[in-house]
Amino acid sequence: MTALLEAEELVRIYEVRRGIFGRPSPVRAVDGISLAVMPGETLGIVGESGSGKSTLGRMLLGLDLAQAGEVRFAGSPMPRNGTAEWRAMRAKMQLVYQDPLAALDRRLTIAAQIGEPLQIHRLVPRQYQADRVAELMEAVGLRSDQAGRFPHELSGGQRQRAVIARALASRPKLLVCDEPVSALDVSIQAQVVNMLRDLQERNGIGMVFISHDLKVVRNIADRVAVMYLGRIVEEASSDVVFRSPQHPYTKALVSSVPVPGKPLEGRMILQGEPPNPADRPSGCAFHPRCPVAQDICRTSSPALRRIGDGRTAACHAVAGETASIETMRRMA
Amino acid sequence: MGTTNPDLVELRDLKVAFDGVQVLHGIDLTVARGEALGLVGESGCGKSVTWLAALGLLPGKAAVTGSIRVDGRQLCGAERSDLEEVRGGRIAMIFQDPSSSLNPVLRIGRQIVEALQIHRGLRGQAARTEALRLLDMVGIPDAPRRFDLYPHEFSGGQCQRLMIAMALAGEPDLLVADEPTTALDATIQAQILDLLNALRAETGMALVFISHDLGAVSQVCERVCVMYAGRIVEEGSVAQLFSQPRHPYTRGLFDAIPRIDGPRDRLIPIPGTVPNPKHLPAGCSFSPRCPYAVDACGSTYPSLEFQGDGRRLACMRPVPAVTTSGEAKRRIHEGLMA
Amino acid sequence: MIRFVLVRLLRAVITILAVVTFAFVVLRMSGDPAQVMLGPDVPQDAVDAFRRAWGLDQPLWIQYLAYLKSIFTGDFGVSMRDKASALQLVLERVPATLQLTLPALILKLMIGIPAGVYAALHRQSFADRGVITLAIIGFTVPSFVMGLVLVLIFSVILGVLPSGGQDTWVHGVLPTITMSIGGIGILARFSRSAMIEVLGQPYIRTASAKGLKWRDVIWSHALPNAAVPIVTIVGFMVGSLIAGAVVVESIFSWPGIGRLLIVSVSNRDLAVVQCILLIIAAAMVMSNLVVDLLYGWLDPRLRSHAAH
Amino acid sequence: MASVDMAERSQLAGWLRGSISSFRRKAPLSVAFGIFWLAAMVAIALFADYLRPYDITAMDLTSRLSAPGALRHLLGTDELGRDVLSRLIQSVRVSLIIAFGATVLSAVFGTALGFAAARFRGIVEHLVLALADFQAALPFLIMSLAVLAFFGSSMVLLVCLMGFYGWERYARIARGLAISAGAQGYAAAVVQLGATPARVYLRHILPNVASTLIVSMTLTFPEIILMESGLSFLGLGVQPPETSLGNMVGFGREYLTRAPWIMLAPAAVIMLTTLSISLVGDWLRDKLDPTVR
Repeated sequence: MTALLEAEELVRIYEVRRGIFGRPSPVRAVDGISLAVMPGETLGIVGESGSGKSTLGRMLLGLDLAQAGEVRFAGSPMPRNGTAEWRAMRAKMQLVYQDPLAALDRRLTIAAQIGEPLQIHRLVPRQYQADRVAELMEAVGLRSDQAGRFPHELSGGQRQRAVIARALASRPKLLVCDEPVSALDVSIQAQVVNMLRDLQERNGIGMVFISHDLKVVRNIADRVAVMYLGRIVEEASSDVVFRSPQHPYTKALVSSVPVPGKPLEGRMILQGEPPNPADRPSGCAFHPRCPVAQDICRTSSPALRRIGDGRTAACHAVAGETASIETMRRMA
Repeated sequence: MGTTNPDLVELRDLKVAFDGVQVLHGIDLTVARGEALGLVGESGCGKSVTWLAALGLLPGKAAVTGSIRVDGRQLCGAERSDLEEVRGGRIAMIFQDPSSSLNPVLRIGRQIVEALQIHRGLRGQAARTEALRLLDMVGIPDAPRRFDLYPHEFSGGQCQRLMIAMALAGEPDLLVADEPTTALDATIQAQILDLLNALRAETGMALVFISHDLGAVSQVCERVCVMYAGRIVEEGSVAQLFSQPRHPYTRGLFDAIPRIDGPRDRLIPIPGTVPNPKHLPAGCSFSPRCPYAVDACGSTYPSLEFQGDGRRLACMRPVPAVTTSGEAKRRIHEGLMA
Repeated sequence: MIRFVLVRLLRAVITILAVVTFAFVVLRMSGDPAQVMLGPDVPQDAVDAFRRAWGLDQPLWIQYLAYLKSIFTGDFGVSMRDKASALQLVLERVPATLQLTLPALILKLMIGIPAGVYAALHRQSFADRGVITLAIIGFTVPSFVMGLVLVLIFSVILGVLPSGGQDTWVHGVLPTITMSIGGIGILARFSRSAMIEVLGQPYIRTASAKGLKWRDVIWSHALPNAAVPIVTIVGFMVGSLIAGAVVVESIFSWPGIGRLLIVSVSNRDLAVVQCILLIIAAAMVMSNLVVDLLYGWLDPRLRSHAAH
Repeated sequence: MASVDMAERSQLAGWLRGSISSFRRKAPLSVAFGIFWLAAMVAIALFADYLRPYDITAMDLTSRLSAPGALRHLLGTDELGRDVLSRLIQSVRVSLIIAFGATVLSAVFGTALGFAAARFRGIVEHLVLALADFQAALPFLIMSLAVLAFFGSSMVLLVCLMGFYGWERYARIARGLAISAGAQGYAAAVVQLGATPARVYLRHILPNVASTLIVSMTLTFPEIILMESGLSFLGLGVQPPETSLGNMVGFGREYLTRAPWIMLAPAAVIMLTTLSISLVGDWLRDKLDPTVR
């Protein structure tokens, strides 16, 4: 089976000037990332703010240009941003946003907005458009009497449903969801996550699910990639990653998830903050916060390597390149 | 007085309305000295408003009624100067968005020294030394060099540490933390929770932890209040509530959380949405979303009553006590053992 | 910091250049200077000689450069009316204008800002409504109507104040009041909304939560933040110290820059008009520059983002 | 048929009654006055030819500077015995035409430049911002004086010149809103759906910024009236024998002591009109925002 979406060595660098005195310094938001999404598969991408996960999501859709590397959709390369082919391509891949209120036009009814892709891509004759919109609304669990509502008249969860209905209107093959449930309350979050799972199963959509919430990613994703400062540090099936994380950063991340009833003691708490992306540490970017860092970690950047059970990780210690395997065992 | 009345803060029938729309419907709540109380609920349930009202920090259009006693002293309708004495001195508060909660045009050193001046009369070098000690205590590295920096030169997590240092300056008896970790990354969130626990052990102050995150609450609190639509629906010890939630809403909250371990099942959401405070349903506000509701739930609001096991509960059709919550019980058991 | 100042200076220079170019274009398009200077009845060879003498036979861009050069050496040409240096004519009038605009500015600042802040702190009160009403009056009543009504009341009916001239300080009272009333209203309204905006910010709640007295919250937390937007409008007022009195000077026959401009305009005295345009623009650009620098001083966040 | 018609009509009447009373509930008295006044001004401007009792140049040398109140000349006459009311009606028409034309011009021009800056960024944006800087550096009155002095005053030139008034405000608003809509918001979402730039700007961004633009039009409109009256007052705007509100005040000022009504009548109209627009504009700002209701 060929991959629905393939990314190869994607790089995205921003120029950021810090302070009046500062020279512009390059920020490598996405730094050589390769990944693939199979049809009907969900790839979760987790990471903290500044890890470049949202930028990656936009690059996968061809919304942000890759400065190096290539994105291929169903085997063919992404057309240039803004061209007619690029616009036509939008029907096949869609984005779901973190803030549905901002992503909706507050002056149009949600029915008009859900129908918009149908008009843009001329998918459905005008007289059948209303039927298709009604069908979409039902699929995401919106009542038909809500068709004439404006975005601000709906609750957060209903707005996100409308955004998802709009994204599904053109029957896309790929859905990139950027923090789609972070702004929602727990009880509503569960509704939307369930709905996404159902829709995906029913329509066989490939999905990239970007989130900082590990619990949600674990629930929805088949495979998970963990990002730190623009690079993937560990990737494996969702069950494997969460059951036995290998990279020290993944371990800390999994350990930091507050579980009801689980006390704080005995959890692995990282020291320090994620470094400024413009000030990337030498060697392994994680080494200043890493509890098992060795000399080699300060000087050489570990490559992403296959380490069994379909897992890849970028860590000298995991790869057995340091003397601290003992320490790693103790952590695990 | 402290011996006869151990309660530090006592709220009785606290009601708040904005422009005639009632958002708090009579909150009864006590905080004992040194205890850690969690306040849980979804957005708009009134958990923050309760404490902003208690400290008189709501805007002028809010109408606050009821009784707010701190060490027996009535604050509701009190003079501004009385309130100012309590704020920061007896009860300090930190907020959800640390970066915008610090004054952007003032140096952070000055903002901390200001609090030291008001509550402890420290000035000059003494104030600076004490401020540096506080910065060190909350884990700001290299404090002397960063004393004269501005808030925008700190990250979100560090700004929250600064807020905590400022709150500690008045040596308060109670720290109210309003969603202090919501805006922060997972690993930083864990650091701040850890810091709050350490500080409480060190100073013995009480803590009110307002959050929508049941996991975070269970890590820092001993007692939990669950709020829904401006009312407390269930209150009890963390162990009690987490092993056996009795209110269907509490139960629903637990079920809705995805799990980090175990099978990847479908989630169990609470159907429907939080009601608009302008159009609250009749009777129990939760009844339209409640799987256990009967007709009676839609007509009268159940009062918050003490149960045999020490918890308080406002429900006519609670989740049966022993049988159903085996799953949650197993969960808490696992957790406590780990 | 140096880089920031340099960027702003460059922008100022570009703006001044644009104004110079504008003046040149107006000069060119409004007619042939030879015709204007010599009159219509002069023989063709005299016109040609004049053109050669003044370089008008050169290509347009050389003329433009020559014009630029003379401007930057301080040569603004000669007034066609009294053959005096245009720059000198204009500079002579500056003090008279400042005699009106400076006291008016002080009045605006001293009354407008405190009134606005007071209104913001006492919303819906009598004072608040007063400030809003004053602001509406300041906005809707043109200064010439205001001036004439004041003259009607104080000079014609009551006869207590002179209606024109520049003999004693008493003559300055009515024009100063005329100019300041509108500005007071606008500044008050602006300060009011800036203050209301700041009072809603989370850091004000933090300051209250730490037990600060309300007065100190206002003085040391709210006002320094509200100052940032207020400085913008004050900067604009400072910038128009020279330009702002055209109408009022005309009503009260006050011999300032504004009068000179009107007179020169009706005499088509090009050199003088251009000189006034440039001086006014320079004042405006300078005050914008100062405001930009003040921003950096008032708001530390802008210090690090200013380069963008 | 007739009964249906009747029913419809009574329905319509009911709807009218309902909407009037709901309007009264929603709009305060001052706004109602503002709307009334503006409607009256527009009606006067439209039907000036029928409303004017005399021609504006018709002199009645027998009754020069006669006081208002007389039946023959309701608002009195000026120094040449011309009827003030007639001149006032014509002035309203001229001033409104200038202000309206100029407001529309400046809104269209400014919005277009602002959108262009947001769409193309880079050099176009710098150019637009530099132009705005230039506009801010030269007080508009001064610039107009210079231009009018050397090109002479004509109605068309006056409207075009006034059309430059305040364009930079629209440009800034349009640019800012378009950029923020494009950065993360609804416009980016529509681009992502595959919409063409034309669709994004015309169907989404323009309707969304329209309310803000209309509100700033209600700010610019009175300012243009004031600017035009100021120029005419100084003798550089509308030229006699044509008349405008400012022009009337300017000439009436000579007779301030003997015949204050010549100046006070147009002055009052200027004030009431600008005041009405401000009041209605403030009210509109709240009305046009679908999220504030």
